[in-house]
Amino acid sequence: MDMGDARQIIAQRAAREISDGMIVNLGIGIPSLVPDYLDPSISVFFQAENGILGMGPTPKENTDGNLSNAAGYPVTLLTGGSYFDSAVAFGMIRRGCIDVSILGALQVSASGDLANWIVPGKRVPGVGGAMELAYGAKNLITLMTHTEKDGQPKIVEQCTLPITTYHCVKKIITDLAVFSIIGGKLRLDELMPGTTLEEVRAKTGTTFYQ
Amino acid sequence: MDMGDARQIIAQRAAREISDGMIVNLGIGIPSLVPDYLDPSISVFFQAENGILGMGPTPKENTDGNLSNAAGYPVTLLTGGSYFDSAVAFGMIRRGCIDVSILGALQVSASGDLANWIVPGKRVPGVGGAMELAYGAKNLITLMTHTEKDGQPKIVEQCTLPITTYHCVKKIITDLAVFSIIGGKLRLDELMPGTTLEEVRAKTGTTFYQ
Amino acid sequence: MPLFNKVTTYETIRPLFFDGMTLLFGGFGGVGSPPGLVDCLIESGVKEVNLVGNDAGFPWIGMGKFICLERAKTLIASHIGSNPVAGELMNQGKLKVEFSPQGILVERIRSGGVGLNGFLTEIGMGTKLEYNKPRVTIDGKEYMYEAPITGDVSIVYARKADTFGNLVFDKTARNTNPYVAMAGKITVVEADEIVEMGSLNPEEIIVPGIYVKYIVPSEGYNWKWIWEMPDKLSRNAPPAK
Amino acid sequence: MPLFNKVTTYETIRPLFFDGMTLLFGGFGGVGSPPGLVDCLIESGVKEVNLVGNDAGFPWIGMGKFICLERAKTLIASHIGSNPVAGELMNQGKLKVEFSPQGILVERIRSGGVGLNGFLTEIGMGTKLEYNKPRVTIDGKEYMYEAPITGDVSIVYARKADTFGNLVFDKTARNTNPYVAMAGKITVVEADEIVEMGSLNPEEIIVPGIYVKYIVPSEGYNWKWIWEMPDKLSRNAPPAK
Repeated sequence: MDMGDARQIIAQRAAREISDGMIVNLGIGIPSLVPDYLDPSISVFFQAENGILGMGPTPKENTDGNLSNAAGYPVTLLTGGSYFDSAVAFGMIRRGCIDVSILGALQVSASGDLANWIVPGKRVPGVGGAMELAYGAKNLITLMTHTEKDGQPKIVEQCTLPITTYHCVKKIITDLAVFSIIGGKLRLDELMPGTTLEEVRAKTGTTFYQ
Repeated sequence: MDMGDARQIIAQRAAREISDGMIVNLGIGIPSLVPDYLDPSISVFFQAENGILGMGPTPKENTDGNLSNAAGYPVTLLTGGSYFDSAVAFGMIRRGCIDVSILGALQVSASGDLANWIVPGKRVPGVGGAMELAYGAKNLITLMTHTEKDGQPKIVEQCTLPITTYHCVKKIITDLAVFSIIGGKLRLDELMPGTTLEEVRAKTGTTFYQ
Repeated sequence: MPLFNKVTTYETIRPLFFDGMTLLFGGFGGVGSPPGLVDCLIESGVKEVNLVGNDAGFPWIGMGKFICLERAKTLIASHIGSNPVAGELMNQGKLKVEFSPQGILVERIRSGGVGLNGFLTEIGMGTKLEYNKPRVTIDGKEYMYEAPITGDVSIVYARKADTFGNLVFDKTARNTNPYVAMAGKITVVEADEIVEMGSLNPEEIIVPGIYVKYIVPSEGYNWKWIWEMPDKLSRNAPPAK
Repeated sequence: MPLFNKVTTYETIRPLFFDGMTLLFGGFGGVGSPPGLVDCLIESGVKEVNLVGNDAGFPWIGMGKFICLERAKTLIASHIGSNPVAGELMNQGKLKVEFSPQGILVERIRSGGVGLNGFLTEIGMGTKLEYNKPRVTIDGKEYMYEAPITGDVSIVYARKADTFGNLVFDKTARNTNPYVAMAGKITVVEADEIVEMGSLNPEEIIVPGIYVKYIVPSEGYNWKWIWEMPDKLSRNAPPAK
């Protein structure tokens, strides 16, 4: 399975976590692919931390330089949506108004610690809104490929990368499996089609229960 | 001089403290009479802490139940005025955007302490916005009759009533005199027409310089 | 978008109120307080309520009507001067009043509403309004800590609400309402006008509907200006409604 | 109301910038950053500037253009990932970057802008983003103190300004601009459209003109979306202007 396929498989599975009437925030990377797989019969409002509630799809033409998502790509506004400033946007996030926050991750620990903002000396994206999304969302789901390109596991006993937020991740969806973190313990919920328990055990950097 | 005349004389003198282009907040009581004496050739924006910048005069008819000043009386809005919420209203006040705040007072001390929110066991109005106006305004002027009805001085060495804000008053205008407080010391600036220095000395509860 | 329809009846709202609850209410001197929801609160019969709002209204306007019934246990407000009954109850020990500077109070409500843990200020330090609030020293300078406020239920008045709960307000009836709307575990809006989603300009929405749980239609208020009252500040002033 | 006319030229603004100043700027990924005022800042020749804003923009959009000239000394921002030049300068020790969680940063700017003395939060505690921020214990629970931010000059982009400086914004170009406008000792607005007082609906004004000192007309931006760029994140990407 190439990386592109893996990302699509993860996004497709993540879409099933979203149900009718939810308020959802999607991070950049794999989470941005999730809307492509949503059940078209449900109504969802996407929140973007640059000041939109009710974000709609990429416009086919006539992009507006003053209307983008948090990653800087052009979007539209759904009926009933609203624009607001950054303090209001993060007020909603910290206050717990987001039903599901779906973030990309670099590492997640067995107890739900999230590392997704910096690889010292290599990538310096900065933390953006991830700390507050991790703090405030009712449900925090992380999406990532199960391992690094070199095979290193990303689900680990203790994160080696700088932490974004401790004890925040509730669910991990990878191209191999779906895990929950309950009471600080990692539980395997599902194997993705074509995966075996042995493979997941081998490629996961920590123990888990079922 | 009866109390009504005294109040008008104080308001008339206070109006001279307001010049073209100023942003002004007026407290309840005597300060609310000041606009009647403003030079009609100047442009001033009155701010009201219930959410108006550019407050206009009392409407002659068709009062609007949702448009009042901070004392609950109907007002209008000038061209270029705006409505906003209470946090924005007090943000402006604390941030120093008000050029002159004119408040009523119960007592003012020689060093500029203001007491104007409670007479224990008697009047319990509550502090309202006075503490923040006293804290934030570039210039704080207090208006009051020079003495209580029973002759007790209101300008005192130390306030006996609970303090609103310490060291905040810059100017005191009474029916007898105008004082400044400079470097923590009380200075007599003017005698009101018909008053003598001896009378002001006799009716002031602290020493002052000239 | 059927799931985003939050319009309901006062009958649905009444059971949300409970004895001993913390209730946040919008309004400034009664202007911008939701008249129908105050009546609904009164009809619910609840008592020992902990109230948080700008002021005690007038005896016949805003939350003043409820306070006069002696069913509020505590009140955090910036002033109660317009409601002498509140002053009487305070002096009789029947209503515990905590005074807060007006802008500090709305910031405390905002702090709770935006999920922060309170703030520091110099305002009120050394005065009776300090109560027992903690002091904090930062870089050698002392400040007073103001705690965030949230409530079990918030009641809010809006000029217009769409069915999702996006709100716009009317002139000085906006006042504390946007922050009260953010700070309630359950926020109920009384709106003069309820419109379809898409009817409000998305740039002009003051409170996004995400904060709103229920919307009820207003039947309007019917109070008089204070100088129109025969006996202005008496508890016996005839209630207009 | 002639005294309330704040419209001026870029020539008047240029001398407001000075070496070593603290400059606050609105914008989120360049969207809502004032393009003409960034150019004006560049033309002013100032250096060693302490910048505060949501992010480092892109190398050819927003404050990114100025950062690429190596005339910023420090930057407080939530991320710099969209401007690899900023990352290079940071790694070379030429630009000192303090990362702040995005919403915490805008609250710090707001805290300065509304005259409060900072706030408490749990967000970021125990992470590298704590730096040496003071911890405060309230009722037995520990929080991190976040200090207020103010600036010597704030530069802001608005959709419309009236001549008094009342502002309305455009969609996601609003972002941090309202708070940046409040937090500058001197606030300069670049507006797409400048209108007479009375042209804006007083209910829809987002920033009252009281915060604004100067207004300049925008000549618009001329940047491209990131995927339209031939060499997306390179410092050599052709500036559109």
